[in-house]
Amino acid sequence: MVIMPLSDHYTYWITILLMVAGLYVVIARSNLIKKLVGLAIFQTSVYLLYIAPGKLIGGTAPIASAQFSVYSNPLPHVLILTAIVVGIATLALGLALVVRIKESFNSIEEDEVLVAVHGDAMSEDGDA
Amino acid sequence: MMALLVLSVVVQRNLFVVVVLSGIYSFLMATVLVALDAVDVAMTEAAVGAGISTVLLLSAIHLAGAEESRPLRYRLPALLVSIGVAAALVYGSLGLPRFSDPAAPIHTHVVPRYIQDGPRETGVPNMVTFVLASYRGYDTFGETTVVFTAGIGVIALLRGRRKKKQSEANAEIRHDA
Amino acid sequence: MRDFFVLRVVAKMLIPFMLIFALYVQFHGDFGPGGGFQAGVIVAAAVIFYALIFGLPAARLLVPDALVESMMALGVLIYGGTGIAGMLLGGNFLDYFVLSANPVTGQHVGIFLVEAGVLVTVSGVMLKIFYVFAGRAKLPPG
Amino acid sequence: MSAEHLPVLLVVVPLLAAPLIVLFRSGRAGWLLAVLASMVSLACAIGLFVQVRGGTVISYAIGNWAPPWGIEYRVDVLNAFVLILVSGVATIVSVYARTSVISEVPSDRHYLFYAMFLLCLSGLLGMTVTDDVFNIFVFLEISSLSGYVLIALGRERRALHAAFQYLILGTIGATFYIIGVGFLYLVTGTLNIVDMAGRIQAVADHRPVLAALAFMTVGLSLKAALFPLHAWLPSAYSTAPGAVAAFMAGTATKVSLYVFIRLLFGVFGARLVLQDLPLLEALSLLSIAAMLVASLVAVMEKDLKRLLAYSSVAQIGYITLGVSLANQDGLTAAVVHLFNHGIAKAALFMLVGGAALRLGGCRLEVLAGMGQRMPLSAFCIVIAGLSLIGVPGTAGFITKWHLVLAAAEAGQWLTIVAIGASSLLAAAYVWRFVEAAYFTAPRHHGVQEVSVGMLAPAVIMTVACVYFGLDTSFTLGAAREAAELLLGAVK
Repeated sequence: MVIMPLSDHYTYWITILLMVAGLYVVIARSNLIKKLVGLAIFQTSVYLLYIAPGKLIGGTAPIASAQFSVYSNPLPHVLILTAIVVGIATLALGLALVVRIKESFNSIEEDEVLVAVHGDAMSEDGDA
Repeated sequence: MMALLVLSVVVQRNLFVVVVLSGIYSFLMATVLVALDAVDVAMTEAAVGAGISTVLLLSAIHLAGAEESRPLRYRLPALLVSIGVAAALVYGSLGLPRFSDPAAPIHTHVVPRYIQDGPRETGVPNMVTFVLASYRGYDTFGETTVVFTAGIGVIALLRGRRKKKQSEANAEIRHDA
Repeated sequence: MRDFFVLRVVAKMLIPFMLIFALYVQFHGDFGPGGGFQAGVIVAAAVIFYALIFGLPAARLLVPDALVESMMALGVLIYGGTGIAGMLLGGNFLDYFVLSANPVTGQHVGIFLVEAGVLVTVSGVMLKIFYVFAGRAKLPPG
Repeated sequence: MSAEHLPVLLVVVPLLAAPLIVLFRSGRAGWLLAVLASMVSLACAIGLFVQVRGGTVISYAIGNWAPPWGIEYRVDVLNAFVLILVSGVATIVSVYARTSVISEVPSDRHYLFYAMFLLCLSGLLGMTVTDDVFNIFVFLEISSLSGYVLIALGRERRALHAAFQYLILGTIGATFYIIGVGFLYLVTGTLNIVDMAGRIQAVADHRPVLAALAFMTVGLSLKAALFPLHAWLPSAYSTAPGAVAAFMAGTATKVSLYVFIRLLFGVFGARLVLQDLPLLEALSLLSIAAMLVASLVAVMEKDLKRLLAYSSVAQIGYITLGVSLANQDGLTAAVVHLFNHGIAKAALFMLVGGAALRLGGCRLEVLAGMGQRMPLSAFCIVIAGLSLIGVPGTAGFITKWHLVLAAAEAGQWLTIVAIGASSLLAAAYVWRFVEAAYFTAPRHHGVQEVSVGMLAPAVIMTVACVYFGLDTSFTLGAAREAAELLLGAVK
C-alpha cells in the first residue's frame, strides 16, 4: 500500500502520521508500559523514513545476482537493522525498570508513582 | 490499516490488547518492508517486533498488571508537541527527493561502490550482509555491545532482591550468582 | 504441563529442526536474508520453546545460567577479538583483508567470525532476558 | 601495536574489558580492570592530544575501508580535549567508585556495575572520536543504556523512577537525533561528517537541512539537559549512586554538547550562514534563562545533590551561551567550560556522595556542622563551589572572563548583566552550603571524615579546579585552537 506513489511525498506523510501517534502515546499516557509501547511505535515508524526512499521501482532486493542490475539501496537497510536492535534493547531495559517500579511502588501509573516519589523526598527515608 | 491500528493503540486501555495490536503492527510493518525490498529488515522486524517484543511485553504485563487505570484524557500540551513535530517533519519532507527517484543523492553517492564493487571486494553477494559486517562492521560491533549492555542491564535490575516469601524462586536464582 | 505427552514429543522433534534452521539462517546470510542476529534469536527461541514445554528449571538445567552469561560476554569478545586480530596482523581495527593471504578470503573469514560473535551474544542475551523475566513471573514450574 | 591505533584502542580497551569483567564475575577484579582500562584510555587520549596539537588531524579508517564507505575515526584538537576530560574523570571516579559501590550497591551486582561503568565510558568516548553521524547514534545508545542502569542501581526506590524517566526522554532524544540523521542522509547521501559538510553546500532545497538541524538540536539538547529540556537531570543525579552521579555530571552532558557543537559548525555551518539563523538567538535566550532560572531553583533547593544538579543545568547554559555568541572568545569559553565545569561537578558530586554516606543524606539540615565533623570534605566543597561561582584563581573564572569578553565583543551588554546576576545566584547557593556546614551546630556526633579511597580522588579533582584556574596553558590553549578550528570551518 505504501509503494503506490499517489503523490511524490505520500510515503513520507504516512511515516509522519505513524511517528507522531507513537510520540503522542509516550507523552500523553501515564501508564508506563503504554509509554514503552508508544516509544516502540515511534521508533518503528522512523524505519520507514529510511527504508522507503531507498526503494527503486523496478529494482530488486539488494542481493547480487546475474539476473538483475537495479537494486534497492542496501545502506538504509543496514542502518535500520542496527536501529531495530537498539530499539528492542531499550524496550527490554524499560520493561525491567517497569517490573522493578511495580514491585517497589505497587503501581505503574506515572502520577501515582510521582506522588510516592515526592513522599519519599519529603520524609527523606526512601526505602530500597 | 497501520494508521488505524496505531489509533486503536492510542485509545485502547487494556494493555493486553495494546500489546497484541502492537505485535500486529510490527507484522504489517514487516510486510511493507518486504514490498520495499528490505528483506533482511523485514525478517528482523517480524522476529523482533512481532516476536521478542510481544513476549517481553506480555511477561511484563504478567508481572505488573494488565489494566490501565487512568481513563483516556486528551492532554493539550502533548497534542501541541505532537502537532509541532508533525509540522516540522512535513516541512522537512517537502524538500526531500521524490519517491523512487534514481537521481536522489542516496542512490548516487557512497552506495554505487557497494553495489558495483562490494560483491567482488568481499566475495559475498548479499549486500546487506557485507555492508553490515564489513564496510560498516564497526556499527555492528556497537550494536552487539548494545545488546550485551541490555542483557547485563536486565540482570543487574532483576536478579535476586525479592521479598522473602518467594524464597523458592530465590534459591533458583542463587545458582547463577 | 508435564502431562501433555504429545506436546513433549512434538517439541523434542521440532527443537533440533529449529536449531538447524538457525544454522541455515546464520550461514545462508551471505546469499539470502539472514545473519547472526536473526539466527541468534532463533536459537534463543528454540530454548525458550523447550522451557515452555518442559518448564523453566528443566531448561535451566539444559542451558545453565552461568553458560548463558558467559555467552553474552563471549560474543562481544569474539567480535572485538576479530578486530584486534586484524590489528595484530598489521591492518587496522576490524581489517579483514589481512586475515588471510587472499584479501577476499580474508573478508570471508572476517565476516564469518563477526557473525558468529553476534550469534553468540544475541542468543545469550535473549535467553538470559527470558530466564530473568520468567524467573520473576514464577512460570508454572514444569 | 604502534601509535597509529590510539584512536580505536581508546574506545575498544574499555569496551572489551567490560565482557571480561562479566566472565570473571568478581567485584574486585572488575574494579581493577575498570581502573586499568580507564587509565589506558586516558593515556591514549593524552597521546592523541600531543599529536594533534598545532593543527594536525588524525584519520583512522576502521576495517581499512576508506571514508565515506567505511566508518572513520577522526581526531582533532577539539575532540582530543574532550577525550582527555572524559577519560580523566573516568580514571579518577573509577578509583573513588570502589568505596562508593561497596556501600551503595548489593554485592552480587558489583561486577555488573563496573562492566556498566566501562560500557558507559566507551560509549561516550566512541561518540566523541567518531566522524560518522550514525556511529554517533550507536555509541550514544551504548552510553545511554548503561547510564539508565547505573542510575537505577541507586539505593532509594526513587532512583528507579528517575532512571525510567531518563530512559523515556533519552530515547525520544536519540530518536529525534536519528530523524535528523535521516534527513541529512536523504539529501547528501553520506553519513561521514567531513564528506557531508562538503556535499551539503550543493543541496538545492534548504527545508530538509533546517528540519535536520531542528531535530538534531532538540534531540541532543534532551541528552545534554539544555534548559528547558532538563527534566530528567535533577532526579537522575540526586538518586544515582555517588560514583555514577560524579561520572555522569562530569562527562555525559558534556559529550552531547560536544556533538552538538561539532555538527553545528562542522556540518550545518558550512551551509547556513550562522548570523542569519534565529537558532543562535533562541539558543542565547534559552541559555540566559537556564543561567537565571535554574540558579534560582538551586538557591531554593534543600537537598545538596539536587542543588548541584540544578546548578549543572545553569552551568550548561554558560556553555551554550558561548556557542550562541559564535565568536572566537565565545567558543573558547564554551569549550574550556566543558572541561572546567566537568571537573568541578565531578569533584563536588564525589565529595557530596561521600558526605551523604557518612551523614545519611544530603539535605542541608543533615549536613549541619559538616565543617567540624568532616573538615577536609567541607573545605573542598567550598573550593569547588568557588569555581562554580567563577571566583578568580579557580577554573570557573577563566570561563566567565572569556564569556564576558565575547559578549562585549558582540555588544550584548544585557548578556553581561545576566552573567553577573547568575554568578550572584551561584554565590547564594554555595553560601547556603557554607552556612549549613560552618555556622550551624552539628547534628551528628562521632561522625568521621570519609575513607582515603574516596577522599583522595575527590581532593585531586578539587586541586585540579584550582590548578586549571592558575595555569591555563593546557585548557585555554586547546580551547583557543579548537575555537579557531570551528570558526575556520564556517568561513
